[in-house]
Amino acid sequence: MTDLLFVLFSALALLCGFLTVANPFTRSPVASALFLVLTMVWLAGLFVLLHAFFIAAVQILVYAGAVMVLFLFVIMLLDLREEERRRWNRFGVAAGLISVLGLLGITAVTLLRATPDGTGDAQLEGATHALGLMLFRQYLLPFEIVSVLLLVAMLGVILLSKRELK
Amino acid sequence: MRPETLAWIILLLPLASAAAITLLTRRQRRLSAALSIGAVAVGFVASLLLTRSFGALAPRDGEFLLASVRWLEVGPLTVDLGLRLDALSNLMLMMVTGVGLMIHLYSRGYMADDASYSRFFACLSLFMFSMLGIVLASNFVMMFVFWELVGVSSYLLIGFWHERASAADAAKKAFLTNRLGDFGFLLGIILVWGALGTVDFAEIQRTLESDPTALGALATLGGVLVFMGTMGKSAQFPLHVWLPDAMEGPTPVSALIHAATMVAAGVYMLARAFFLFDLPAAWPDCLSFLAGISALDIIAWIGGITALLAALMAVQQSDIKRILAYSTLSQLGFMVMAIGCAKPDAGMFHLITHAFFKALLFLGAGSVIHALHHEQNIWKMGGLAARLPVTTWTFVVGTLALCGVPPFSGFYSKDGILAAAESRPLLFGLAILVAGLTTFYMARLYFVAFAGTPRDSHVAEAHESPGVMLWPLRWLAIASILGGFWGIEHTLQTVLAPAAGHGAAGHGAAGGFFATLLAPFGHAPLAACLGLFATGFGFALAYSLYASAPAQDPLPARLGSLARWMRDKFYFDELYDVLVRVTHDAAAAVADWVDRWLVAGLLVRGTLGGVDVCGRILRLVQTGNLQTYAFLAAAGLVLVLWVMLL
Amino acid sequence: MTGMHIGLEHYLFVSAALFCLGLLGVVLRRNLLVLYMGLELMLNASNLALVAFSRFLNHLNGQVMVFFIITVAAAEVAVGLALIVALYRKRQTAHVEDLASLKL
Amino acid sequence: MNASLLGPELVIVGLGLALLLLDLMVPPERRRWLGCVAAATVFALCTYFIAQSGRTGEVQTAFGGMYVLDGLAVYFKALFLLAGGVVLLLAVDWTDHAGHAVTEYFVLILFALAGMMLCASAHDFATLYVSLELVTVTFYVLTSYQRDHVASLEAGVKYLILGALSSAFLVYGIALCYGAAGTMSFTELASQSPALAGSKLFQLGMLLVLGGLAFKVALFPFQVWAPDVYEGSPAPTTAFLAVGSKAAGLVLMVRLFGSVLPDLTLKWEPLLMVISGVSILYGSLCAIPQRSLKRLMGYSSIANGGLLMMGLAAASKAGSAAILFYLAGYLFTVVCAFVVASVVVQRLGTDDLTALAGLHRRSPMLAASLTLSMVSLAGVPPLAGFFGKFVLIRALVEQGASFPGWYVLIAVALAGVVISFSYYFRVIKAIYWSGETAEAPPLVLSPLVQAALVLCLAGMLALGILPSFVWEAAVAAVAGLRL
Amino acid sequence: MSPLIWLFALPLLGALGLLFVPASRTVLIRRIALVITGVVAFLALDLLSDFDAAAPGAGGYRFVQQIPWVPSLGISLHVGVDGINLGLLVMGALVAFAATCVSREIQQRTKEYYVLLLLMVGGILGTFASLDIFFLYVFHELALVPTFLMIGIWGRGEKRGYAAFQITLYLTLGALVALVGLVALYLQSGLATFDLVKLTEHLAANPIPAARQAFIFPWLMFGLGVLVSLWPFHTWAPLGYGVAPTATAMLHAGVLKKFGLYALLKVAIPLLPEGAKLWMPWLAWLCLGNILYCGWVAMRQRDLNLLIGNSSVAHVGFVFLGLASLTVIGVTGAVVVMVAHGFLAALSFALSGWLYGQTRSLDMTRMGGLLQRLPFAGSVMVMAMMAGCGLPGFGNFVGEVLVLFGGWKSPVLICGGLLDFRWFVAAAAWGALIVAAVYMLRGIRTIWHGDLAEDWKGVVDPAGGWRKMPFVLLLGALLVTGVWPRLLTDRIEPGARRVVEAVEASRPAPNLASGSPTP
Repeated sequence: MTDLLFVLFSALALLCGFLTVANPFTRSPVASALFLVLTMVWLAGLFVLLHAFFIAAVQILVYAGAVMVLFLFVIMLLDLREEERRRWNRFGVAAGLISVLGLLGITAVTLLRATPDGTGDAQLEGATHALGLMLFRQYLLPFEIVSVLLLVAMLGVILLSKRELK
Repeated sequence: MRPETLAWIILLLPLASAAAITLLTRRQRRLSAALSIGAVAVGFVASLLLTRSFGALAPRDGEFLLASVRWLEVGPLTVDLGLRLDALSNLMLMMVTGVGLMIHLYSRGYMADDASYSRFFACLSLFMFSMLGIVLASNFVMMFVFWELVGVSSYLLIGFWHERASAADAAKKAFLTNRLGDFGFLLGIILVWGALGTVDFAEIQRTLESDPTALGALATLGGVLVFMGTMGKSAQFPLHVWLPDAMEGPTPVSALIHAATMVAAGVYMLARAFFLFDLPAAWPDCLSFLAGISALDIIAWIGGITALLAALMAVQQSDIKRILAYSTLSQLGFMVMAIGCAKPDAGMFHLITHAFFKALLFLGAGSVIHALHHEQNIWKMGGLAARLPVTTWTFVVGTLALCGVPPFSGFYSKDGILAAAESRPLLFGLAILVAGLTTFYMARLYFVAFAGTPRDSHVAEAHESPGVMLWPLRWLAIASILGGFWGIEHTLQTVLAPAAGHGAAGHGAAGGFFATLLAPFGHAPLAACLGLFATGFGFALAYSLYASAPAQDPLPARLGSLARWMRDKFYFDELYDVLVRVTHDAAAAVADWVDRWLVAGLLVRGTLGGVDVCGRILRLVQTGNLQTYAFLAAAGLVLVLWVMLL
Repeated sequence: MTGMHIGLEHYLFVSAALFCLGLLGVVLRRNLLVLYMGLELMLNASNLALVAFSRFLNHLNGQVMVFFIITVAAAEVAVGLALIVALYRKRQTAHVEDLASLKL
Repeated sequence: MNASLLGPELVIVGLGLALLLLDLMVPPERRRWLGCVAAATVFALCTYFIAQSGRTGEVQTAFGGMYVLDGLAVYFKALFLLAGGVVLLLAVDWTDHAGHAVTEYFVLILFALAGMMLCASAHDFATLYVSLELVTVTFYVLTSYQRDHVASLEAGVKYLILGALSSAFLVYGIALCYGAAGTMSFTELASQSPALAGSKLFQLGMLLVLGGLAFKVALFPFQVWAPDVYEGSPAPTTAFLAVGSKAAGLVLMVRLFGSVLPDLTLKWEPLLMVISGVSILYGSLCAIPQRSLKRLMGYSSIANGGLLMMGLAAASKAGSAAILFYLAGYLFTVVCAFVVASVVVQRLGTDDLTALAGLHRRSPMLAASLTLSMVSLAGVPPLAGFFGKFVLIRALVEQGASFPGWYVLIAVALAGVVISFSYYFRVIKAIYWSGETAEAPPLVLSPLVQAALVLCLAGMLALGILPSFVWEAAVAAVAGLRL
Repeated sequence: MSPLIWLFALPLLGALGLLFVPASRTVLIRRIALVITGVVAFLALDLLSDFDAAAPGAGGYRFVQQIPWVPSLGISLHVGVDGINLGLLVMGALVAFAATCVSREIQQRTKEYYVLLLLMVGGILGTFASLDIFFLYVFHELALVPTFLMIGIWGRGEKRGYAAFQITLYLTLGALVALVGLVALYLQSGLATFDLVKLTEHLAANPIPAARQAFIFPWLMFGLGVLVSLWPFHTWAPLGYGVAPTATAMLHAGVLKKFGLYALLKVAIPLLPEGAKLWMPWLAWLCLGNILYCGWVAMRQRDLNLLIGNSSVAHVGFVFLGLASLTVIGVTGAVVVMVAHGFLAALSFALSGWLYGQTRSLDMTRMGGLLQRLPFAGSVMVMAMMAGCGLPGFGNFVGEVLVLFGGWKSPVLICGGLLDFRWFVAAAAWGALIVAAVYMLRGIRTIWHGDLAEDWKGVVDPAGGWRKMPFVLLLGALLVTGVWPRLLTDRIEPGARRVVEAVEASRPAPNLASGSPTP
């Protein structure tokens, strides 16, 4: 059952991912954004399969919920349609494809050769409680740094979006 | 005064005078002249004084005094600033200072109108210093030092009128040709030092006398290299080309440097270092085809060829000074030949007498030129005997001495040379021929320039030169007449003959005046008679051609192209021009081209440009498109991964 | 289905493929926003790998890391989108080709 | 827990927050004083660190080993603080002329500074990541700060996309490393360093991490962004980017490769050599035809990144110490150049080299500073750059004794340095040789700029003439490395 | 404090001090520079008289002082002189003074000019006073930027930009390559010190393995060779000197350039004897490129400064030959050539500078007969050119002759013994006596002799003692060294002997013949 779900989720995630970046039918950013949302969702499904329930929730909430909405807002705001009118640079596409496929190949080969510890032996249960403890004990420092980071982001967004400059 | 002190005074006074004139008295003409003349006069007196302790006239065999200061001491090389005083150098000292004194005095008159009067005397003094340095040098390096200094003073004096292009060119040519000889000289010195570890004449002589093979396979090569110095300085074939051109200098300079003293330095060096040449022939393997030819052979033949060629060239010259210049060449060839025939005494003897009469002849020519306002073409002269009596009779004395008419000094010295060549029939014949040619061209000169009637208006207005110029003529004439009897020959034989491996008993041994007078006929009758015959024949020929005072030279018509070759100096200048052009100028052109286009161009500019172009091309990567950047980064990373992981 | 057991490596392959898809978006798409989505895809791929590792390594560190990544990514997206908007306001474009005044 | 170690970072962050609050109370015309206060504080803190550097022997950790305070960290924190202080001085002057929202600019610089300092102490991939992101995200804003200038925005977007890309690689790399090693803590990684060096998966991860860090240092293959971003960003940002961000990347590299994974370093020597060689050549070659001063500095930054990388490639303490020393000299030199560039751009409106003509008349101090900075970058004694290059070459030659291939890298470095002379000296030429520009009015420098310049010049000269102190400090700082 | 420190500290402090003098007070600035260089020259002469070659201090050095600088790297400011660097120091100081004297020609931006000049002088003198390899190098580099700026700002003609860059890049390249060699030497010695004295002692006892020496030596040889315009890396020299302002050309061609030779002599050869033996044949070949090839190139030049520049490159060849001979005589001769050529190059460039100041051109084909208008400058120039073609009485002759003598006995064999060093001596003698004479005399002929062109009726000779002094000073120095060479050789020889002995003491390599070539 889980295996079937894995195949389903991952296939859908990859398909949606593909449609995000290289939709053969449309190059509308809105379509891309929507497929990205779908990818996020299927990924969340995979997270569930991995028993990372908290992360799956966060994925839906933050990514699919917040980030993607932000994207859509901006797309609508900017009313972007231009890309469609432009031609592909064949050489660029080929080079890009080759390098990306190369990366995929190398990664795949490396993964094949490597046998990471614990393969086939999934044991960890999604323990939100434990996760919380870790976050606020062991990982307190990064957590606090991230809070500063968020402050910076806020500040930055304000600075970049304020209407008047003075 | 101690002889060493005297020697230092003789050497350094002219230098002091040159320095003083240059630095202090440039504007006071008379004072400059006085300083210069005073220096050489004191030198002359001191040389005479030296004879007391040395006795040029009563020499003691093989002895010398040395006054030296350590000039350089580096590792195994030590060089002294040494003055070697012996009969040979003493004799040379007297000759150089004596003739020099005459010419200095003469110059006061000759150069009186020149704007650079002081500079002239400064250069003369510098020359005297250098020449005396050669004479006194006790080792090869010192000799080389002064050798070069003589070269440069000669350069300065030939180019004295440097604003004249011809003079400047002649000076340059003289210096460069001399440098060719010096190149060999220096290498020879180094070679000898390399083998023997010393440059001192006495030590080398001692070593070589005890072991004639001490130089090993390089013996003859060393000798020939050192002889190259002579070839340059004494203008021996094939480096003879500079001397005739050197006549561009003021006439006193020609007399002093290019007739009496400097050009004789080469011969003096040969005599001084005779021990180096008189060695059994030995060649390194790579030059084995020369086996059996000794240094002396080469020297003799070079001298002979020079004598003949120069005499032939003299026959067809029309410039009075050039005729004398070729005559000088020819006589120098004689001297060298004599030394090559292992008779340094004969060569030196001729050197001394030649100094007297050739200085006399040049000064006489100078007097003529002075009187004719710098007209030098003999075909524009004629009938000078009437206008310039003193000049004429002294000139005649000089001519007779040069032609070897007894009892003038030239007869005795030339006879010695002919006698020396007797053992080599070919050279002997050549020498007799040259003797005849000498008389021919000198008689031609006399007949065309002095006898007959004036060919040009200048001659009619000519006046005899002032006394300050005539007195040196007279004194030199006396010296030319008496030079053969003074015992010079005897002195030289005593000093040099042992070195040449002959017995001390020479043919000029004291035996009364008449014995001396007729000595040549006694010990080498063939040479003396043939020499006289050749002289007579040459005179007769000249008389038949020129006594009738023709308006132009009848000889070219008779000799055809040979005469043209003679007039054009057998095209040596042209040949050398071509030689220099195909060697050095071509090398320079090639080097310059390579430097300009390959090294500076291709290598340097090419590298710079190549790097620049690389930069400009590589920069195109920075398209400004961030997607390109992203791609490049990704592609680079993939490349790295691929190399590192697969 | 075929009896194969889904293990770590399968998750990792999916993650690698997703990562490459994201990269493909970055390299190919010229709309800044879509390009940025590609970047998000790449981050998500990492998240997947981390979670998978976390599960199979049997500790939570990976999940904590994913938490941080999601947070940072959100912040980054906020700033990035603000920047793109600011650019659009100035230049009326969000295409990479139009951003080439700084070059060579 | 030993959270007190975190004091300096807290001070900086607190300072940033305080400034944000004070901004609300201080009238706009006085806000520049906030920057001065910030600079003063930073300098004070820096002094504290320099004073501290005497006792670098002890290694202190906090947060369960996620945060470490050792010699390396202290040295780099001093460096960051120094850079931050000077950049703040410059920022005050810059905002006087060009700025809007003055205080935020200072605050962002402070937060970036905090991020860098945290990088210096990061001892865990999570800390590493978030600290680095703090720096990066802050710089997104800092680079695009002049949003009324298209160039600034374009620089910001480029930095954003490429930065995010490099972050993505970094993150994926971290994920793989985590998977291969089973931990994200450097302490644990260090304990299994030999085994990890053999794991392909770990290597893949580390290569991706290296890529992410290479972006910070502007190294091949992540070097292309530097010229564009340097050119477009505000001068103080660029200065901080060139010094701080680069140093942040380097400290992490030194820590990872020098302290945590020495075995991997030894294995990867050829890779590191190639990276540094290519970076040197790329930066040097592309800079030759360059006419814009800031862009020139961008290429120079790539080349210098390559030079610094040589020290790491040398995989020796001498090499790492050389990096540390070189960075110190580089800090003064580059900041000095950007101070001049900042003033020039503000007053003359362009940073084209031709605009520098006659600068020696208009402001001898600017001209002399820029000249000395170029000369130091080129590596001429008695300035800091020379001694830096000297110790780098020394480290390389030391390795060369074992493997002649090093001499190839040395040759490449020499070629790069020689090429670099041509462009650095062209700046000098542009200043001094140009035709007379008599009418140009003199440029009056504000006291802050003067102070910044004097500080930089003093630093450059001091490090060149009396390198002993800093060199000994650098040697002590790397004493803990496991190379 | 050792007087040697004052020797370079005074100019450096002077440069610093001049920064605070207002730029408008040009006369004061010039006077300060004159006083400083004058005092330095006086100090140097005082050192020369105090120096007693017979009673040397530690390692043969006197006036030694050592101040630690970076102890952990073994770097210290260590000064001291033996005969070799004493000669160079005195030469440098005198040339520096002369260069300051002739700087009257500079009318614009005088303050910057004198600051740079003093900086350069300080660097130069510091180089030759240092006994620490690091400082040796650092002081040399100190003069790099002043050279660049002086050529660029006060240089002549359109090509000055290209020339300044070429000279800078070339010198940098050479210096860096040499630096790599020096560092390799330093590391390889195992002593962790740059102290020349200690290194010499240490390496004499524990030599570096021959293979390493053979590897390190070429870095030094070619790196330093580039600095001294070793063929084929010579083109920067004529080009740079052709456009440089007078004082820069004097200081650079005369003194600074000697750094490479000096370092080769004091560092490379004694510390890497095996490497030296192996590489000297190559050096001998290359130096023929200098002597003959550059001589030929000089023959074709139309610009006086290019002629002097190329001849200067050719002269350097003799130094290389002397060093390559690895004999006491040759090495001593090489140092004498270094000193004498310093004076000569400075004198030549000073004169050409004066000429340029008068005619605004150095195109020889446009000149002629100038001796009539410039008797003083012309005579001095003729003497300088004569010195340039190796006339006795000038220091160059002594040096060149010593080199030739030394070369004749050199144990170095070229091409495995097929060619012996003596051929190189012959070729060098040809270069010295013939080729040099050809271009020098052609130069004299073209510029000074012949008709005076109408254009040059207005040129004037240096008038007054102050204007003549630099020329007289340099010419006098040349004459003194030429007439009384023991002034130099007696002091140099012990140093040269130590160098040669260091080479001889090392294990004989197979390609080195034993003993002298004579039977």
